Amino acid sequence: MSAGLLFASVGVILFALGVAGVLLLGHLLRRILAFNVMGSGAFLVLVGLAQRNGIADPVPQAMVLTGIVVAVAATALALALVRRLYVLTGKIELPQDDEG
Amino acid sequence: MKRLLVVLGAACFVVLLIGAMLDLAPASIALHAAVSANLPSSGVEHPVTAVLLNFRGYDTLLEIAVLLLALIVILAIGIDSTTDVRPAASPVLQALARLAAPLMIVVAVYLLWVGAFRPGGAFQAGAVLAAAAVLLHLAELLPGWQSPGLRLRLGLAGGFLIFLAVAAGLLFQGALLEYPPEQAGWMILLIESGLTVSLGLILAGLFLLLSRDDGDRS
Amino acid sequence: MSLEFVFDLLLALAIIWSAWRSLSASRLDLAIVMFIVFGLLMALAWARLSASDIGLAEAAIGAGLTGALLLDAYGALKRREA
Amino acid sequence: MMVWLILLPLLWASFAFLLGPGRGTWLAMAGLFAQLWLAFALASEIVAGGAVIHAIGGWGAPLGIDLVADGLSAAMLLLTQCIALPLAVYAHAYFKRDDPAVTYFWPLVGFLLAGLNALFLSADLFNIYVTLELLGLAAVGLVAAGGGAQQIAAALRYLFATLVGSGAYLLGVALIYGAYGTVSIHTLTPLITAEAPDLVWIAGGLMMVGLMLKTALFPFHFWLPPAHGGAPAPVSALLSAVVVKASFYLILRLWIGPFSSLTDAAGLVVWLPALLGALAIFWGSYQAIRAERLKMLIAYSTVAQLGYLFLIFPLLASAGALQAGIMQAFAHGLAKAAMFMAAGTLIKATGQDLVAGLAGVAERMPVTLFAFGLAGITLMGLPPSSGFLAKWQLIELALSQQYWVIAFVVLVGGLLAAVYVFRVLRQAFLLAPANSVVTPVPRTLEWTAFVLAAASVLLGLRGVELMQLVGVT
Amino acid sequence: MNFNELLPLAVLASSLIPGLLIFALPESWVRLRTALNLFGALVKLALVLLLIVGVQAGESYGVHFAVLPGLDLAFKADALGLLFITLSAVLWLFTTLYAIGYLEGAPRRSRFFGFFSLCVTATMGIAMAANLFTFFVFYELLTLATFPLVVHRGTAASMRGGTTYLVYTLLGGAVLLTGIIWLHHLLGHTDFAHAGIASALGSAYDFQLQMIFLLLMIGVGVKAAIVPLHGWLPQAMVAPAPVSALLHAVAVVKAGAFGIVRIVYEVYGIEFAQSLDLLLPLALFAALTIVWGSFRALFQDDLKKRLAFSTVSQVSYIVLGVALFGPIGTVGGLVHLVHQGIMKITLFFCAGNYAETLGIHKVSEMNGAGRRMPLTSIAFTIGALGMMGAPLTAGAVSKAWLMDGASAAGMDWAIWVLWTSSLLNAAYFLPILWRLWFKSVPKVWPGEHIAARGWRETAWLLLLPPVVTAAMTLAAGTLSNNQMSPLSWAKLIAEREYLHETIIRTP
Repeated sequence: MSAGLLFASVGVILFALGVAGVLLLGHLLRRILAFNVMGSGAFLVLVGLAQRNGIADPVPQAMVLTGIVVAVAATALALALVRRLYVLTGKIELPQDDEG
Repeated sequence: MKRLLVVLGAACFVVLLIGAMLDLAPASIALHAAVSANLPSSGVEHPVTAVLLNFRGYDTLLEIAVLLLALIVILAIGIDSTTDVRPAASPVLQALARLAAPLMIVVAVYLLWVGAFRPGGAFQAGAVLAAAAVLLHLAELLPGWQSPGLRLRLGLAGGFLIFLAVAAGLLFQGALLEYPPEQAGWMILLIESGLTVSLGLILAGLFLLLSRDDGDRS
Repeated sequence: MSLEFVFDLLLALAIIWSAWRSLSASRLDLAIVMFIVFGLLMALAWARLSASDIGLAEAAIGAGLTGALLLDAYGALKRREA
Repeated sequence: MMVWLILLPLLWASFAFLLGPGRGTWLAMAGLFAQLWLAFALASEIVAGGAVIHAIGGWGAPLGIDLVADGLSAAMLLLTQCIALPLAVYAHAYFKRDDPAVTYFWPLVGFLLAGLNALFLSADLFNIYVTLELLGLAAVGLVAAGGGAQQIAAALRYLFATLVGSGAYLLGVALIYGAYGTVSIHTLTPLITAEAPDLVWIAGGLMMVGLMLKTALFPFHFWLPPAHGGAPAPVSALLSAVVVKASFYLILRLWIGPFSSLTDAAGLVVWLPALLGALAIFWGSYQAIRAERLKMLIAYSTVAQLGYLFLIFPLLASAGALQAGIMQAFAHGLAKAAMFMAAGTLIKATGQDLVAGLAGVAERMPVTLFAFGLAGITLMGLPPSSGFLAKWQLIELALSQQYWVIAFVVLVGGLLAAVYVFRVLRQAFLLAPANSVVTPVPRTLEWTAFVLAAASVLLGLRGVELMQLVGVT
Repeated sequence: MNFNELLPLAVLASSLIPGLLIFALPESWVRLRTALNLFGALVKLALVLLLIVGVQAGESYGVHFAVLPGLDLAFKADALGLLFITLSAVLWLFTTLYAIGYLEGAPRRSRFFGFFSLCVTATMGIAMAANLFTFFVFYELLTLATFPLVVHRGTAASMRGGTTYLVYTLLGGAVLLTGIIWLHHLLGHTDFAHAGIASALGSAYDFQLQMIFLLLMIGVGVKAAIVPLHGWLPQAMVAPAPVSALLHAVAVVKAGAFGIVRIVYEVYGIEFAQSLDLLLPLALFAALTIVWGSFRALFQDDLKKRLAFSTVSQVSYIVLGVALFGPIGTVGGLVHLVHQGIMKITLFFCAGNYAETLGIHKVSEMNGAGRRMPLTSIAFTIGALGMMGAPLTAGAVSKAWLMDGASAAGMDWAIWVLWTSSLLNAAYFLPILWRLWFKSVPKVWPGEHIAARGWRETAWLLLLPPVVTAAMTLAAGTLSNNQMSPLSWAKLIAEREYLHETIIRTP
């Protein structure tokens, strides 16, 4: 098993972990963490799988750089929303049901 | 119940997907070879930078738009300023920050320059700039932002606009972002310089805007 | 099994462990710290995948900036609660 | 020409940001007007000369990124710009100057449109991921901007849904790149065959699920009603009319493009989107029939109407299904934008947003009610409207392939739509209670909604050109 | 686009454009609104006259536009369509006059007259549709345009009536649409043609065609109020009188009946329909409706409801005529399309007059009204006698042709149906006439709104339309051999349908 494939597998696990976290965690900050874990997983798969033969490939690497910046943008946005929600409601969780 | 289902689903997914990855034949297209082959006419020597700013420069253009957009959204949501007080920064931290900040700026410039040849470039340089700003903020040498003035907005959007202008300018004599090989080098450097400043400001802004409720007293 | 592979394997396990802890830690501040550790380990992994560009970016942005944002948010929430 | 459809909104959005909070209206209007013209010019160019390709950077796929405008993209671009301009005029009249939602409204709209246009034109799976994020974050920002707790909560729900959706899509892209070494749609299409490795099937599934989540297809619709029902009316209109269509467009594009060999070989799986679509129609209509708040009713109607789009998937084997889908997308886009706009006007005028509080508006605000009614006709699929043509095409296709059940779903869906549309109209036709007050609203609000509603109906009298456009590959 | 293509469009535009303009008018611009209404109605009448002259001279009028590839919005003005167009155009003029008088000073008149004009536009579209697709487009448009009229009063009761109306018509529309698309799928088109288009398919399709016929008949049967699809019609009586007139005589039920005629003659073709065994079931349903409607009318005290059930019964005369396989029945059915319209509109005008002038809504309140309102009551009497088929009225002509048609087709049971219905008609109309003329005048009317001035027992705009239509009832009955009479047109059409037979009815 090459390093690429190994880390790609790690990526799959991280992705699954992240998705499960987003689905199951109620606390919004934790959900943001989970989303970041999920994203990192996808990034690892992108580079790791492409480099499973051991040759570095700049194309997925550049994609991941783009992806990391997008992820941080999304994270900051999510944090801003969470903090705003906390200011308004004093809660860091989503209400169970908005309207049936 | 939901928990069990999700965990089971995730486990199945992991097993299936890793299994599928293990018996995957080699890809039929090797883009890294194409990148190496076209590197000389890309204007830079580092392949990742070549992909980021030339071969797939359009991705980067949109990505900067995403970043700028995130900042605008944070501005648009608005955060109530409150008067709560953060514990005062220690003098040691302040001294450290005063020392480190100029150094970090030098590092950023180096990273920007070196990006053409080896790992580094606008993103990393911008991140270092942002880190410097965050450090200054934590040391209470730089206040949190309220709503940015014109000059700051110009700084935030400037890098993106330079990028956009170069891209659009090139459209008039060919395709979008089609650099003439001999001018590619300086054009990319121009874009990267603009991006470094703007990325630094935006990334710092993400932090400074979010923590503005603490900084409004200064 | 080469030494490099053993290192990779350990790194992989460490990454998974830190990710797991950052999601499962009962204390939020601990979870965020674990997340920063996770980011730094990821940076190592990128270096192992000969992607130092991503490694740098991950360390600076993924672990650094995101971590700072999260800690700041955590601090703000704590202060408001207090 | 098509590149400007992406650059222009980026430009005016940035300049609107530079101008500062609350500014940039006229810049946006000028830009939108130019975009509308560009979209029409592009469409006629495509009808005359076939699909257009623009290789960014001059590299060409797979090394570079290609923009491709074929009939499908051009149609979606046209729909987007056609809705955006009247909507902008409406929004300008809708927001008060000091409304917190308006501080950075124009930059957000600009980035949103840039994301949409870039998405419709992109022929590169990873680039599409970036456009999806641009689109998603801008949409979330618009929902949240200046809003109270409910809006912020809705925006967060929406944000997580869209992030998980694009995360799944991205993992799919990563697997595809691993398997084939490229993310260019046109390079991939001949490479992906029915004998593709399991990994590619998983990748396709991930991408589809991610996009379905973003399209709010039942049962992934949970985020849509609070977000669309809670946002300010111009935003709801934009989101319901075009934003959810973007991810639908992608599903369609992938389904008939790179994944066509897979979908041909998939057997019964092709019925899954249609099944979910049917459930969406029933569930969305049921909730719309029950909803107490007007905008919630309309938002649930979006859930239902999106279901129709997914009924075409089992029918794609025969010519014309694509056309039916696009006709439905146009019908719903125009009508739903008009309906949300009319609802916004009604809510502004009556000062409340309950369906039960609408008594008497037929008399006081006939233009707005007409707009609502015309949009309703399109949603019910009654003639003469574009919704009717879409239904006609769907039913005929279903009959020609002996899929009676689809025809039945379409018909029942139309009747259910009639129930919730007439629920509103009935209320509006009642005599006004003596104590009801109707605040005067700007005429612009009334007439922009009317224009879009009328367009949704008039398209039902002349669909030939659109169908011809969609047929260009 | 030449004159022959433009004329059908002009007929549509002559009510569509005034309608749209009226919507835009402020409520208080009464004169301009009235002028637009009447101008539209008169222009339409003139255009229809042009059409009649042209069609008699053998000209053909038609135009079509592609809506989708392979799907046309197509219009034609042929003899059958013209029969309906003329009826609607003439009655529209009088209904408009009547409505102007009826709604004088009432609120929301811009909306009312706007939808009123749209209704007539839709009816014209139905009459001139050259294929089932176009027919359906206007058929549904008619539903939509009539809904605001039915609920015009804005009360809870009118909402209930309106909702019932919608439930029936929208469900019917969905069934009709299914049938049309199915047929379109089999044939590739749905163009109306003499002797039908369905027979082009081989015998393998017989079953499908029978199913489609069922769907189509259910679809149009709702508007034609065929039992058991008639439930909406009595409910819709909550609408103002001019709307009832419109529903019963000018537009809605007529559109349904006309649809049956078009489908049987020009989609299936009468002979092909007979060979598929479709006509007998249709005739049986028509017969059931005729008897059931008349029977229910007996027990209605509410005058408009009694008239509504009478409509249920009478419209099926048309259907029965069509379903009687043979040219004479055809003539009877077609001519009744016109005659029923004229007679029923007279009755509704009169019912409106009683309600508006004296506040009379119930049969039991009508005692002595003949002396207070002689002209209205004479008109009512003529209409009622016509409905019973009394000599010299239009009704007599229709009934005679229908009965001969039944015996010619060998369906003697239909004659008994018609006789039964006539007796029932007499049973529910004669008591009204008795009350009108022979009972004493009550001391107070239920609610007298309009005082008599000399011979004008009520507002002249309310009086003129029923008097004219009553006169037309007599004219159609006595001058039926005139070249321009409805009967002559019906014969012309039937001759085209049954190419090989000459139509001679031996009295």
